[in-house]
Amino acid sequence: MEALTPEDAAGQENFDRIIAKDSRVEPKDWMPEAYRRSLVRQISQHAHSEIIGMQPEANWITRAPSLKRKSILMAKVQDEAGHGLYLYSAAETLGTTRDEMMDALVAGKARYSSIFNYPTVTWADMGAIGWMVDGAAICNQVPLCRASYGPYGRAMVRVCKEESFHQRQGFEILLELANGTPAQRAMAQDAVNRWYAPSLMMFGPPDDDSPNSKQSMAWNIKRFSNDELRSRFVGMLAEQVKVLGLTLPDDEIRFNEDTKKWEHGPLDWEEFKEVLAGRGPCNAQRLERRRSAHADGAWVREAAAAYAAKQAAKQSSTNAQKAAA
Amino acid sequence: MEALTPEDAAGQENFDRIIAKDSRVEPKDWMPEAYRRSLVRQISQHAHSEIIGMQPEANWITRAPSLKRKSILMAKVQDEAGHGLYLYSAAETLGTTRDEMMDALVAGKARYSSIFNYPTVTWADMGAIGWMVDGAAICNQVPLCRASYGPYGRAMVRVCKEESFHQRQGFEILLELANGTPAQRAMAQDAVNRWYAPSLMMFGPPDDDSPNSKQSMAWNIKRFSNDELRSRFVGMLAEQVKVLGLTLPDDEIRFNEDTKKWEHGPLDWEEFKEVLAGRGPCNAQRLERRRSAHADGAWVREAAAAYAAKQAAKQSSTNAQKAAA
Amino acid sequence: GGDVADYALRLGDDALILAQRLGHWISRAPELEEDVALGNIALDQLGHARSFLTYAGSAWGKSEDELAYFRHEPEFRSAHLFEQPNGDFAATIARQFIAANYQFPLYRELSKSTDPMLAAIAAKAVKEVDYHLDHSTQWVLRLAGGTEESRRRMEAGLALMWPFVGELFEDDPLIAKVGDAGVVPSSLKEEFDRSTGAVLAEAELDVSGHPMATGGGRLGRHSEYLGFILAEMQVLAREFPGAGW
Amino acid sequence: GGDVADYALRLGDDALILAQRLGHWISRAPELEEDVALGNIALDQLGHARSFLTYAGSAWGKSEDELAYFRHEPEFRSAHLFEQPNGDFAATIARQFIAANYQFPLYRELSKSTDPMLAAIAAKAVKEVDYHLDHSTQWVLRLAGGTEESRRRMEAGLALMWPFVGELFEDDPLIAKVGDAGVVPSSLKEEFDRSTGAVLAEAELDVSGHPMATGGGRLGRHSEYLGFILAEMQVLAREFPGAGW
Repeated sequence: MEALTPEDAAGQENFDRIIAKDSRVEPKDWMPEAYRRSLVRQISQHAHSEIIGMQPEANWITRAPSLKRKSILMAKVQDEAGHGLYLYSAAETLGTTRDEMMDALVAGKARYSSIFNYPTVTWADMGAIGWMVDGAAICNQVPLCRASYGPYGRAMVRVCKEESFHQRQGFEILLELANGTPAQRAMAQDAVNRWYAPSLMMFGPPDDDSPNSKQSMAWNIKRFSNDELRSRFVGMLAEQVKVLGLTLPDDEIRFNEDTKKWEHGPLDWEEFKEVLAGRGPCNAQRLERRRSAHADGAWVREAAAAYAAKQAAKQSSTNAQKAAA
Repeated sequence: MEALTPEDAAGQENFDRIIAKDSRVEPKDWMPEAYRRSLVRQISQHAHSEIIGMQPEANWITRAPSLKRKSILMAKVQDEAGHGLYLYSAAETLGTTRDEMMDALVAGKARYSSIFNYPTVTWADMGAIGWMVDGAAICNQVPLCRASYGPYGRAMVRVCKEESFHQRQGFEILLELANGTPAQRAMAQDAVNRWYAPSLMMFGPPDDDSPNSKQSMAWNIKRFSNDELRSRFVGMLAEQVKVLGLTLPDDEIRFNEDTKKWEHGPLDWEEFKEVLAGRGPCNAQRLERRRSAHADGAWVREAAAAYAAKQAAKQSSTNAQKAAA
Repeated sequence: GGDVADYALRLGDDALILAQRLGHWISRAPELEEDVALGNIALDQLGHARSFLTYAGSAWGKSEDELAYFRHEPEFRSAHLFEQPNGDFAATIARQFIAANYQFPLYRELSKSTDPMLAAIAAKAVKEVDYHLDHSTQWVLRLAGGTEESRRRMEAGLALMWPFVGELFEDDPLIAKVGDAGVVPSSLKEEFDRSTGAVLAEAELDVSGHPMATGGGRLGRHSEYLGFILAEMQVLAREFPGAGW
Repeated sequence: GGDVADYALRLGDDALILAQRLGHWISRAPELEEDVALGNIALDQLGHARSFLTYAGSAWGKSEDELAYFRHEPEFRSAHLFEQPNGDFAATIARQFIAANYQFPLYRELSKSTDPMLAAIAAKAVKEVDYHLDHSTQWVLRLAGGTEESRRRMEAGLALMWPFVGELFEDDPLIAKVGDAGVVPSSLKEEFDRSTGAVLAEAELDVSGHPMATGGGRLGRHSEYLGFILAEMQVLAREFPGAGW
């Protein structure tokens, strides 16, 4: 380890004090490089997940089966674009530009939540994503509202508020289907079956296989372990699925009276790793769609920049004339 | 008029003799420039009509309501591409390349049959186009099999053979619909109503308003006047519509016992001129589709040409080596 | 009664089909801000559509969804402009530019309708369309004055969409029948020419050479695009008849 | 009986969906010769689909049209490859290249099936697929060896389609059940690797880096594309139930 400069030493001391007080680090504060890198990685990954996550739901906008549902779905996907914007902005306060992050995404170098590599094949998936995927996201994200990095925590407050709407809307979709025709009910159950395990795996690998978690917790970014959050989430699903009158595809869910925690059956972590490694059903499609939207839009972004530059030049020449007059 | 060179005079004499005998002019024969120009205009316009004419029918390939109909429709639209190929080849024998003709088409400088500027809005239009539009085309084209220019006449023989299949298939579509549910029957009648007048106008303006016809007839390209062909066509429709159990949207159709010709009610030639002038329902769409297919395919044509050139170069260097050995 | 419903149906179908087209952009826009902006505009149009269709349906005992999901193509009353494909971003902006410059004065005048329901829907809608007008105007200026490519594309986009301007301002017997409950389309043309003309002049764009296409949407004669739009929009309703969602 | 029908259904659905995709090219191809060529291939595939579906349906008392037009998405058995969008011409050629190199040995082996009907359909189909194989091979060579742009696009097309190779050669319980009436997919993989490998080597193209996607089509778990394909294909049948055509 290199010796710290006096400035760095003072910065580190201040940083440590903030963390110890469980207070907030702000963009202008000194922070360890590893903390900065870790945050940029986590926030941009989260932002990318919002952007890629638009695709599986946007897939049903034109086919939503009622105008009310279409309106809710459009608003939801649009909210995700908004979340992406907040989060990229938060990451930018750490010195990485949105363009850099976007380039990493379309080059296939950046990660996003693996759950979005599964396809949405029926309308019921709009329900299951809302209820289960957004539900898992909320369990993950509510503690992040208290993340030690200020801009991230504040972005998460806005995100979480909207996510809880989304979850309720997803639940309503499933409830409607579960109380509908036999075909609709079957569609709802099938969606719950397909999204159950992937949504549990959204919390990341089991604690004993999650090397980065400990440091994140020490920095007050992460507040609870993967397994702890997963257990809470399973408990929530187990309760709510009764209201739906559907079942979860897991016989081993139970509340352990000793540990006071919910437990679930084994998960196929091999599949998780396969999908993470790019071998899921939709990895290629998701990246290609983002890449082509980005490439197809390049001329628009260039045009907007060129126009803005011309307007600025015109403005400054007008100002110069006024000053000269 | 300029004085003819001795060669031209001999050529003209030979040409006149061929026309007088109602024999065939071949590519290597001398021919008057006006004859050549007139033929290139007519043949390329016909070729363009086949190409643009693919669009209104291709519009229903993915939606054809039975696999048998889908197969017939695909084959038909593919035949039209084939007709385009024969006809462009015939025109090329007159010294104009396919590229030149295609460029004129996508630049909006070349004409195609105005009938293809109407939309195909229901499946019944596949029937009406086959029965009426192809029917009119056949009335027009059968005499062209005897056109004085050999390659054109021979191309038309092949085209006419296939067109008569197409017409029968169109009739069968309408027959099936006319004998189907009330909604299908209404769909068939609506299509007949919409395509009736445009198909009659396919023969071109009334004889007293058709300045080029006379010269074409003198050259043995055209054999019958517009009105003559239109009258035959109306007679055919009037007979066949009874088999369909549908009606034509024209109360004035009758067989005139004095002239021994079929007559029909007035046609809206203003609409015809509007569509011809580019103000029909689909003019912009048809041209844009052709333009974009042509532009999107440019890199493929370039690649094929570049590859062929490389292969040829490789071949000739191999030959040179063999010769040197 | 029936006539006003027929009139509301036109306005509703225009907005519904436009919303359907715009909805396709969400997750495909040139930048995130435009995913949000086009999403907003789509949501506004969908909202207007729902209001107009609900009102129209009330005359016939039909819900907005019965009208949206169970009519056949010839029963739709949208104008061809709204059915045109998105094309590239410039084509979409051209369509938006025409649509907003048509809907803004239309809704402003309709907010004075003798039919209180139409007046109320229009009064709310005009405020939202004001933003659509601004959004499309800014983009027309940006694309025309941006790069060579963007200018070329903006011109091409206008060439694709301008033929469908004519149909928007055509009067027909229904317009006479609804009288002061509706707005006479032709009465809006001068303002449309003026408002679009000012922007086009600033952008140095010329649309005078584009021929007008024949319309027919108000009579149920649509472009070849509508069938595909409806096939997608109505697929679940048709596949699962009798289901609620 | 039922198992062979299930097996025939897979082959029929692959060919049907591919025909549907290819049909979209007709009138949009890069040159007229390709409108004709892609149309031919689409017609062949549609013909094979009709034979397989008619045979499958005979076991269940269903017609080819009942199978094509009235099944829901999870009842289709097509592999993901065939559902992939056309993309540009290079992507379509990449899909064709994989499809033909899969179908050719498959049909050749199937022509020796103990099921006489499958054997007869396959014996006819293999001759047509021989042409598809040649067509796609020639185009892979041309595009790879043409211009810089065509090479870049050919590489991109292969990158898009290659992930769907894996699913084609997966065995499952149905394959064991049909026994010698069918062909074991995994037994064809070596020949596929060899035949595609030879062409790719000549074209100096490398596909080794493309990860395989998860399939699921044989179980009714499809790509997000199939829903749109079916919405369009089935629209009339769904809109006019009970009608004959």
